[in-house]
Amino acid sequence: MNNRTFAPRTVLQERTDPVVDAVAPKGAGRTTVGNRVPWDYIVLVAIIVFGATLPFVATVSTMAIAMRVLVFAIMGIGWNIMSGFGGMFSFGHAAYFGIGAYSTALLLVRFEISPWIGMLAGMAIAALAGMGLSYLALRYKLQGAYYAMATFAFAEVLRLFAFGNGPLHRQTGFTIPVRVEESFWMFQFKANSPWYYWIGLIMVAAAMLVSIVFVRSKTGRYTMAVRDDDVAAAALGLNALRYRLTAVAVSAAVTAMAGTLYVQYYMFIDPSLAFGPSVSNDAIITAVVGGTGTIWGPLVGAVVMGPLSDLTTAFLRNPPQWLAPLAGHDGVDIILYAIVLIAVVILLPKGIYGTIRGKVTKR
Amino acid sequence: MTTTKPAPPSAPPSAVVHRATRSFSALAPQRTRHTLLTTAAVLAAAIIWAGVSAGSGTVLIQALVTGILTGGIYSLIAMGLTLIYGVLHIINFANGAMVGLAMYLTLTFVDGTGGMHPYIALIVVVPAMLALGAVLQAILLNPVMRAPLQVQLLITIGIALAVENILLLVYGPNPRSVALPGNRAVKIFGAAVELSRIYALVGAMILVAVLWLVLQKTRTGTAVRAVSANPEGARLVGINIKRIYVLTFAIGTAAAGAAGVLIAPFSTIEPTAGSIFNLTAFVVVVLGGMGNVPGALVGGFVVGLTEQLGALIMPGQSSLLAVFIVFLVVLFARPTGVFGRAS
Amino acid sequence: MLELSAVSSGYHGLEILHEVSVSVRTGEIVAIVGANGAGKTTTLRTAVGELKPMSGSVTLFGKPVSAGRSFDAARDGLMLVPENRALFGSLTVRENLTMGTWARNARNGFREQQILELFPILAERQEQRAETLSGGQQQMLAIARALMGAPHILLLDEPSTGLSPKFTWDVFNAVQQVKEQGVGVLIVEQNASQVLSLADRAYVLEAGSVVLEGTAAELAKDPRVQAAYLGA
Amino acid sequence: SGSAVSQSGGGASSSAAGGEIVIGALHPATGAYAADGQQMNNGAQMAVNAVNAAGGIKSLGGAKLKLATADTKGEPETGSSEATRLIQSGAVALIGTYQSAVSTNVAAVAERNKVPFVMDVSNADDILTKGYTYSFRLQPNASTMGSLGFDALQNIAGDAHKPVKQVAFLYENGAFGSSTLASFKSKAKAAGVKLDPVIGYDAASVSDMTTQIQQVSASGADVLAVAGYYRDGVLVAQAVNTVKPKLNAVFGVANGAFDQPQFVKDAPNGGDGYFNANYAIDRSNPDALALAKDYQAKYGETMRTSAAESYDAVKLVADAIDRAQSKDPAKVRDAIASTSYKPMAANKGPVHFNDKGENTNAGLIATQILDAKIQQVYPAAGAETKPVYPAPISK
Amino acid sequence: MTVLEIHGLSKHFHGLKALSNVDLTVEEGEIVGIIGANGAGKTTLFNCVTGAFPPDSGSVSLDGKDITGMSMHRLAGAGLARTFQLMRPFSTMTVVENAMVPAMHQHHLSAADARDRAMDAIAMVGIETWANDVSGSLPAGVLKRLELARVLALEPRVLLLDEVLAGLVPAERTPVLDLLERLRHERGVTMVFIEHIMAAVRRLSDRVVMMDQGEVIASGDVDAVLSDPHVVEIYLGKEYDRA
Ligand SMILES: Nc1ncnc2c1ncn2[C@@H]1O[C@H](COP(=O)(O)OP(=O)(O)OP(=O)(O)O)[C@@H](O)[C@H]1O
Ligand SMILES: Nc1ncnc2c1ncn2[C@@H]1O[C@H](COP(=O)(O)OP(=O)(O)OP(=O)(O)O)[C@@H](O)[C@H]1O
Ligand SMILES: [Mg+2]
Ligand SMILES: [Mg+2]
Repeated sequence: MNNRTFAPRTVLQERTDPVVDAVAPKGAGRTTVGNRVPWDYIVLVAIIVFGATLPFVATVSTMAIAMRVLVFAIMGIGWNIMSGFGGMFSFGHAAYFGIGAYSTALLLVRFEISPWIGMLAGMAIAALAGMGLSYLALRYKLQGAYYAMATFAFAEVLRLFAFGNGPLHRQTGFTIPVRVEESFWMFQFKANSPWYYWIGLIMVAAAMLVSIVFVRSKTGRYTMAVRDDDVAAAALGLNALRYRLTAVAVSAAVTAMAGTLYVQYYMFIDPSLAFGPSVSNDAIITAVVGGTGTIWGPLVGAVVMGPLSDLTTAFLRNPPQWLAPLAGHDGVDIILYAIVLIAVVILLPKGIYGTIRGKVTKR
Repeated sequence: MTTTKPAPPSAPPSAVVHRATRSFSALAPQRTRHTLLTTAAVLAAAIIWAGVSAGSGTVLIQALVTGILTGGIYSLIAMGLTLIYGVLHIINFANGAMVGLAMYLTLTFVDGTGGMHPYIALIVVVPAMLALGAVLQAILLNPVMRAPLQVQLLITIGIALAVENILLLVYGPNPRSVALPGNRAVKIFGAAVELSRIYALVGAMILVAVLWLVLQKTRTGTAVRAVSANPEGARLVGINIKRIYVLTFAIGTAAAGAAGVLIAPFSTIEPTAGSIFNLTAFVVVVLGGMGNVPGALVGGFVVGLTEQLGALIMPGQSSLLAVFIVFLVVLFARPTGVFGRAS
Repeated sequence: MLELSAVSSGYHGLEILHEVSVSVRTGEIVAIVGANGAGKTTTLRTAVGELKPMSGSVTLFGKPVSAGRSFDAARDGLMLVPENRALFGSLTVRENLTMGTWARNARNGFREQQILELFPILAERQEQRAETLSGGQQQMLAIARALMGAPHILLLDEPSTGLSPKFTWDVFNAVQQVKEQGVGVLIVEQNASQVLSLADRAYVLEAGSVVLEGTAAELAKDPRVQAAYLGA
Repeated sequence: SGSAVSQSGGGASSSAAGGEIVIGALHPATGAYAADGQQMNNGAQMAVNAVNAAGGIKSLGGAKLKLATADTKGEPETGSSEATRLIQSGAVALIGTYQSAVSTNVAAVAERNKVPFVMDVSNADDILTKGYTYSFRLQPNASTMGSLGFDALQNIAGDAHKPVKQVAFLYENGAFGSSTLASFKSKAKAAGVKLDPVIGYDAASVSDMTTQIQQVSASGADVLAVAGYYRDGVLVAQAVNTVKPKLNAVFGVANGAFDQPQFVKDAPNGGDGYFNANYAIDRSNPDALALAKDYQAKYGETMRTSAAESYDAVKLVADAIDRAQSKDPAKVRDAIASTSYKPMAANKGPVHFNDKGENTNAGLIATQILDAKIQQVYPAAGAETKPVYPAPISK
Repeated sequence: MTVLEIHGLSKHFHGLKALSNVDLTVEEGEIVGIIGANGAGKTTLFNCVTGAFPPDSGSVSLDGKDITGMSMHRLAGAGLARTFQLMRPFSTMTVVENAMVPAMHQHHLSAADARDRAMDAIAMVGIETWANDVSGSLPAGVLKRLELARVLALEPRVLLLDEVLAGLVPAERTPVLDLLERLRHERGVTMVFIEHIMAAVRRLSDRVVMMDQGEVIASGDVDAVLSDPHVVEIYLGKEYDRA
């Protein structure tokens, strides 16, 4: 096994660089667990307080976009926990999102059970499913792209299963019945109610909190140690599998929350919306654009990527003079979106937040 | 381009067994024999079961023949994907879009030349795609080759979106088609087959053979594998690795181009015509062992047959369900692919 | 001749080497000794163009070595055997050796036969994948691969690390033979006593600066060197 | 292509207060269904132009209509957020969306914002079983198409004195195919026609249908009924041409391919003899034919039925606004509920919505490709020519 | 008392016998040196003992309990630790954080206490100047000692060391050798070490085991083994005396 030299294993971080807030580069003032000002928490509270005022200033259609940002954020944060901190590249996060969405919808539509219970059930099922899949995958030593492909296939299996399953309403999926009354317990408000946003914001905050606590916890550190080198970790007494599975479970549960929010807000879910590859892509795009393996990256990524497609569309709806010939051609907005995506990723391969933080802490 | 950064440190130490190691090298005979036997047994059982479900010999033979032929198409499409993954470690999400682009180029060629034989388009399309691949790699991907997997994945997702929508913009949304002169149906053991699909299968085999020979037997091919194995070492022996990256992505894209030309005659040509194969191609690549070119052929056959036999065995379910179940089983049982080598 | 003149170099803007000047002519063995982190590896990596110097210049036979293009340096006959060996793990021993000739052009140098005689174990293991070789075997393969490129100047980063005593001698003998073929060798070694008996000239590197230089024999007698590098 | 379309969507936001009346059109202008989506926007625009050219909304002092288009990209959540945006920017009513999943989302948005939504094309029965009061559907839903399709088949075969005995049913296994199958099946059962084999396939991924057609061939069925989309429809035709099963007819049930002009170019033998029972432009209506001609002239391609449905949807809404004498969406909704608009699409009479919002007069016609032309062959009343049955499909 | 007992251990890779029938017994507090030509199977022996991969046959017991094939992390928990010949740092973490991992995990220390213990271990091996550097970009010699520091923070009873001195200059070796001796004396740690540096082998080992082609071919007193003509011939080399 003397093959350190080779080992083309996929690592989610560039190795020469610190990736986690708890790990600062040489010479930098270090924020270490437990002995300095808990900036992460302070920033989080500030974001919530500040974010909560949005409905008072934004238009209704902006709020529709904000909702997408929240869903993206939860998914990105969830993805980042297992893929950024845990080093297991998930290419099928739709699985957990979809499980959350379907659990909520199924329990609500068929049994009139509150979405909150549905959410908890979804989180539990997603965590179990993630652990089951990852147990098998890791037991058989699937790594890097192979692990990614296993998760990809898992999401596809779920999609196709839902697609052909009667009790899950096959391709039709579930529509959440419109209620006459608003109800917290049933997680339904009148159209465009700011409550959707506020609840979503709280979910994002919860996801962030989980993420921060995880990174600062011992378990989080062990997880990152295992990510960096599982054999060395094992030789030091760490049960690599256990920490990996923990990261997967936390990640899956967080992501499932996004499923609940999605279903309750859009009131509809079907197999492709829940388990389709584009859902997984959204989670990855959010986290990577923001900064993989950083605490705040996914949130930044969501704020940037959530509105981007609307912005490109709106931009081309009333284009500047020099772009006028392109306006009105369907697809140009998507091309523009793609160009922005590619440019951001090439120029900031560590993500927006990752790059900025790298610059700031360099000196 | 000059770099101020040091070369990346060597990859982190590996686990005891390298599942992720790409496997270009010779097959381990014993393991392979074992696998082949198991595969044969499973296949035989599936065939019998499917035959009973179908209740007709002709249908069964048709399913087998169609399975092999569609399998050939799948591996044709997956070839570029596996090559690019094997060397560059890029999960190329744009592979399908490239196939779609090649179909449109074929269409343009046929229309533009007043109805020339579509296969002649290979002469134009393959070099064009080669050039396109080279440009994409040189401009978009080379700058981020040291970044982790997901960064490159995202760029290919962006490329896919852009290509599909440019096709939409240029050619419009209406489906198109190209006709293959002299295309007709022939009978094989009672199964009916279109000639165009047989040509595609033959094309897949030739492509595999060519790529395999190039990789295994030529000096450049060895260099490609060397870069894939250790970029730093490759640089130190004098290989310009960025050039090899460009070459590899170009070849991979050209392979997608060849696939596009060959399947154009029996495909509905739409901007998304290639992307619908993305899922299947990923499966084929993993089944065959990522980076394993001959493996992609085997993977294609496995997927093609699974789809066909699965449809007979589990009518009413999406045939892809069977494919993905087989896929997961194989992934766990033989993590380096049916044909891959367990190191 | 490889010449580093007043080279400062480092990583991410952090200067590690401070105005280091080192030269190697063909047909001589030059050693660099120094403690951990002194910057020996950094020197070699800067020499082949893997790192871009912050100031100073690196030239090979008068032609500048351009940073980021270490493959060009290899083509011009400058070969580095790095600390981590950088073998092609999934390729066979034979293929590794073949790749060594990539930049060889028409240069004369060791023939494959000679190299395999130098490293008989490699001859036995030609079809084995490099990543399954033992640590020491990998070291031999790395040196052999570099020799296949018929270098004018060969840079060795701690070649004896992990080698058995016998093999350390074998490697040093090989280095001697390489030199006799007219190759210039720049060798970084912890094993100071052995390397100083092998080398013609030597440099002592401390904290990124050359603190001593001279003929190997002189340095071996220097009390400071004896204390730090030759003691038990 | 489609270039002239969506500029009209520009600046919808400013229009709410002005004299213009905004109608929001949600269609997939990009993605896999862009071909229909772009045509539908064109159709809707033509309706707006026609209304404006005829003096606008008379009861509101000749107020002009304005179309605000939005690209759903075929994604339900985009549909939902775009619908919200259109409503916010003052749309009085929405039309759309071609895909049932998207319509489901838009219907929920419409219901909760109390803005009427007229579905031009969207066939899933489900959308209107939720008790929504603001959503309406012009097109026959999937199960209606299944049962009407069976009637068409039985009548055509009966008229040719070759009654149907056994039908092989090939369907895409999504919601559309499945509900079409269900209603077709119950009709067949009632009529004593054997349905065997029944084969589902995944329309998104299928790349060869030869085995399925071989199954059909082996079963001895005399008719092959196909409920599917375009690409798979072409694959069916290719496989039929390869296997050459002995069939009296290949009969599309709301098939997305068998009545498309492009199909004539793409299918082997020009798809000669293929039937399709589908919602369609009413070829017996001179206005409809004139519209199709205008469309051809303006956009350089044959008008699809989906575009005609969008045209109808806009005209129907305009008529409702006129009768409501108001831009208030709730009043417009009531006027829509009591419509009796005469559509360009084949219908059994003027549009009439039941309390679910389904068009009870939604009808379909059967076409057959004969001499490389798609010709209406059923019902006999509006037929352009007589059906050829058994059809010459296995030459 | 016998701490580690290896009996009849064999392992092959694709027909290559890496270990055949190796027997080795290590007493409490003993330091055993393993030498042998490159590829003799020394590292493979460690790998089989520590559960990196299962042996084909044979058994390993720790304190009389059978541990054959037991997973690596459980063995570490039981007090059997190893270092790696080719270093495996947690590359995104700093040196001190690397050493904190075992300190926290094994001894359930708080982060602050673990940091103290980690710093002690780092100081012991003499790399405290690098304590706050990210380990992904350290010079080889520091990484070698980091390997050692990490296992020290683990505080094992039995330590398997794979060439911990390789890459250190003589002046740097001495403190490490001192440290290892102190560990034995003060904490009674039992050690098996693989080393090619004869000075260290001579100084440290109570007993030396010579391996060749997967077999133990000589074992016993240091001087006896190192002067064995066969050992000189295949391992030390004729020039050895000259040095
Ligand atoms: N990739 C890198 N990024 C940042 N700093 C680095 C990197 N590689 C080395 N360094 C720093 O450069 C300094 C010199 O390292 P170098 O590897 O040249 O030392 P060395 O003399 O070769 O040591 P050794 O004998 O241990 O191999 C060290 O302080 C190290 O931390
Ligand atoms: N994973 C593996 N697959 C195949 N062969 C292997 C593997 N690991 C080791 N070997 C072979 O087993 C033999 C023993 O290797 P090992 O690493 O144990 O040697 P070693 O005694 O530690 O040598 P060194 O002193 O060079 O480190 C070598 O011939 C090596 O090639
Ligand atoms: Mg060094
Ligand atoms: Mg070893």
